[in-house]
Amino acid sequence: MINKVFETFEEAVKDVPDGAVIMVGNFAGPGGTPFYLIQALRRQGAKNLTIVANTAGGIGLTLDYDDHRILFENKQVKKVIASFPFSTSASRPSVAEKQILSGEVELEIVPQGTLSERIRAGGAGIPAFYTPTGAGTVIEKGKEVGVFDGRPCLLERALKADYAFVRAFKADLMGNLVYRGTQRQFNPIMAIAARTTIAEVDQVVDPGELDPESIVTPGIYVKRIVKVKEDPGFPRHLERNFQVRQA
Amino acid sequence: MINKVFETFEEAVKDVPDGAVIMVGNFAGPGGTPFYLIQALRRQGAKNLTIVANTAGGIGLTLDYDDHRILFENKQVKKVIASFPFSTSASRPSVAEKQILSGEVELEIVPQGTLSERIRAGGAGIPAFYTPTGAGTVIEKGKEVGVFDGRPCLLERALKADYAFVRAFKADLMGNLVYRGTQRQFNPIMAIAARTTIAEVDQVVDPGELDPESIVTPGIYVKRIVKVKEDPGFPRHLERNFQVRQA
Amino acid sequence: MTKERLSREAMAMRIAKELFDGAVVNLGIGIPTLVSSFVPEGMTVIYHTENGAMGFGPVVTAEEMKEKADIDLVNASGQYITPQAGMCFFHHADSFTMIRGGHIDMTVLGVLQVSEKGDLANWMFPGRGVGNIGGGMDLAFNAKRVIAATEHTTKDGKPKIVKRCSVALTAPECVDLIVTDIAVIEVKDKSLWLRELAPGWTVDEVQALTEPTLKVAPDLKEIELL
Amino acid sequence: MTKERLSREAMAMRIAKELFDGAVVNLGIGIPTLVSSFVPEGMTVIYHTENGAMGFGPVVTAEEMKEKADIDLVNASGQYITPQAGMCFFHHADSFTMIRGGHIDMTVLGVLQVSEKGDLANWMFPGRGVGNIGGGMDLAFNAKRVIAATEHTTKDGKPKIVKRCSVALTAPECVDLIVTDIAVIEVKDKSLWLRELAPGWTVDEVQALTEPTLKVAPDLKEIELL
Repeated sequence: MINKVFETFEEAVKDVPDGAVIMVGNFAGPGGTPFYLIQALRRQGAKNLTIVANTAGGIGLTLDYDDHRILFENKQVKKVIASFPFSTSASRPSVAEKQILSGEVELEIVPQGTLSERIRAGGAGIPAFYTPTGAGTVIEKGKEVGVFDGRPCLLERALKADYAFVRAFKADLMGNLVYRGTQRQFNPIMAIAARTTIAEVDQVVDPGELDPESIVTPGIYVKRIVKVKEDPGFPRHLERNFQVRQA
Repeated sequence: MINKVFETFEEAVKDVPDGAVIMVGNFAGPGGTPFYLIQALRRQGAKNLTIVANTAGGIGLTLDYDDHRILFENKQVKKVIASFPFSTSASRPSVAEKQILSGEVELEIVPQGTLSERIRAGGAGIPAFYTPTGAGTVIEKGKEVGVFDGRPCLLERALKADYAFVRAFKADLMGNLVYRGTQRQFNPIMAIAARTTIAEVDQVVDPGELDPESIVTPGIYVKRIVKVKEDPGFPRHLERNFQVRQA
Repeated sequence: MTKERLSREAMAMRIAKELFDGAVVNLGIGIPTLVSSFVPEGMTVIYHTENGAMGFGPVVTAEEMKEKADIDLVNASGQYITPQAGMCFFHHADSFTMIRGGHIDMTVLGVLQVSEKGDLANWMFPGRGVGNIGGGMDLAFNAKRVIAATEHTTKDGKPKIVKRCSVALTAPECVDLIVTDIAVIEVKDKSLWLRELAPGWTVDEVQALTEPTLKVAPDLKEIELL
Repeated sequence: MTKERLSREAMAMRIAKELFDGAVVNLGIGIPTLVSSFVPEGMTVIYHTENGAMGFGPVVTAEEMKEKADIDLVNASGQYITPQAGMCFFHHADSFTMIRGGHIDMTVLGVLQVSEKGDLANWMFPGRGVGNIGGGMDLAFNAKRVIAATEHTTKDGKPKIVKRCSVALTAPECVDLIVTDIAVIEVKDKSLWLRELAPGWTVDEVQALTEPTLKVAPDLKEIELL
């Protein structure tokens, strides 16, 4: 069996070429964000990247940490596909905001449900689908409109990537992943939509140690696994699960 | 909180009207088939039903049991939407086969992946999607063809139902469902695509007793729960799970 | 001239009266989030958050932070939330299956402008030329009931309820009920029906701060918070 | 005239040589199912079944039946299968996400007819006027590699490899390799390339039982099973 475990984040991102399309799990805080992979990619330096993620990094919603904001800072990004690209604070605009407004970075803004579904479609071999969301708004621009049950809907295209950087709780050696609480967010759908999915995890275990009923990402989707070796110091209680009553 | 638990299968299917569209979980054996709900519906007698299921019942692949074949026998079905509608044995054709060939029952045959995706789309508010499967075959007939990345694809429509009969392992009082092994099959996607989803389960537990990481069907999708009270005598080891090594 | 307006908490209390037992609810950022503090005793409301949790408990308070805060249990605003019996988790595509599929009974959203036909505009930052769509557009288009929670006028006194929205729409004709700091207005048949007034306010006073013409509900009454 | 043909087991052995370490494989009913018995020692093959399991172990044998058979652990043919370390479960839409999304490396399918362009027909029952599509159509359209496993001729001696399929197609131009009981034929550039012959068979003899004209591979050889 091919060994999927990489010793360092450096090795895991070494082959990312200039111009790659990269999906990055990220939503409201560091929980589900593969920030060590992102840091390694900044050190690696690949340029002209297209980033697919919920935000364009550094939106300042919660704890401060190195999300994909640092790729914009390092001028590695040429395009971002996101639903929530800007800082919520006018006085603390993100790096991406300045780059987008100056035209240095191209932005494709997508409603979050459409973004999720386009990513899932990419993984599921669905080239396009109709959704009501966005009809009659600026999102409609340039899109085919179909009417279903009297409701106008937009034809939206699948999104695929060269790489997906995902964050999970545990991986087994086959690549099966389990997540912890709200860590899932975009990670499981990005894992299926990229040619090379790299998982950043807290624990690597032998096959058979994960409950097969709880595995969210089947191992066939994960090509590389890297274990986090330090504690970044965020509030987290890995010894606990979120079950209220034990059966 | 509204009580979702019904004491009898009779009560749970009492309001099914003539002409209803009903999705039924069913695949290769009795494991994931809600056969007590089906039996109750036969006794209840609603007519002119449209059945959405992988088969048209009684395909004779495995153990003999009362799947939705009995609804065809009782002449309650006017249309079936299925991927595998016929018995694999020419010498033992199913009841549905005779009814379909005589024109008594209408058949819409759908590739299994397209059937799954149409059901999921029905639950997900996606009115239609493109798939490559079926282009250039009889499945293409009457459908819009779109070409994506040079590949012809068919526009397929979402499927919704009035009722979904699903089989699961355990329900909590909120309606959250967990399944056992290959029992999932069509059940979780049918659960999201029907106005009234009724779950037939082995155990009903208090909220908090199911591992929140293992819940496959969120409770909001399940309107009625009925517990199986007898042992139908199939090979089954409910005291075991399918995990090979305990962590 | 400076009549009393409802506080944000009072608006949230009024909105909480729209809840019902078993309701599946998604609350936007701001006033909407406050609604969860005013759920009537004994009523079960099931909260949904875009990032894939449902049926979770209250937000972690400042005192509980050290004991309970966990970066793997947050809501869409990045607040720490608490486990609750019956809670479950799912990924983003399954989360928006709930929204787009019409499985959310009610959403409460903030407002930049709302039009007389119920068009909602709330995703562009005023004066910044940019905006975040996030999950709000899917909610506005697809939740069974959309409640707009807003001050009746902007900081400089201009109506937020307008004939036609002048900024980019979140969704056309989506709002069912508008709860402001001086009135409750129902959107019905592409008209605005004034249903409730804040204590001390008259129909004419509310109309004066509203761009489109309001129809007055036959059973117009004073806003009751409990 | 009655030369020896490969047994079904021998055909499965030949097909097993197409496997590779880590391959994700879906096997159809019949000869394809037999392939799993001939995986080379030390090689990991990950099996997928339409009804939502992956990485499971061997089929339960007759002797194990009482101890191991469980209706909640079956494959798409309804056979009882066994748990194996690394196995996982998923629902039908996620199962066909794997198939339609191109995540299945190889599928082995039965054949009614296969054409010189690699069109596959296998879902209509001959002479019965009906058929089951099942999961085969999605597999034929979307698996990375489609291997057709078939006797070279029908029971009454007619070619199953034909110029044009006369029955309803499963998928056009989908087959990559045809393994029969007398030959191995590759479909490349819309032509059929005869690559291997069963022991004792000649090119002319195989051609005589094949409707379209075969091109002969420059490295034509005898089928090796191990």
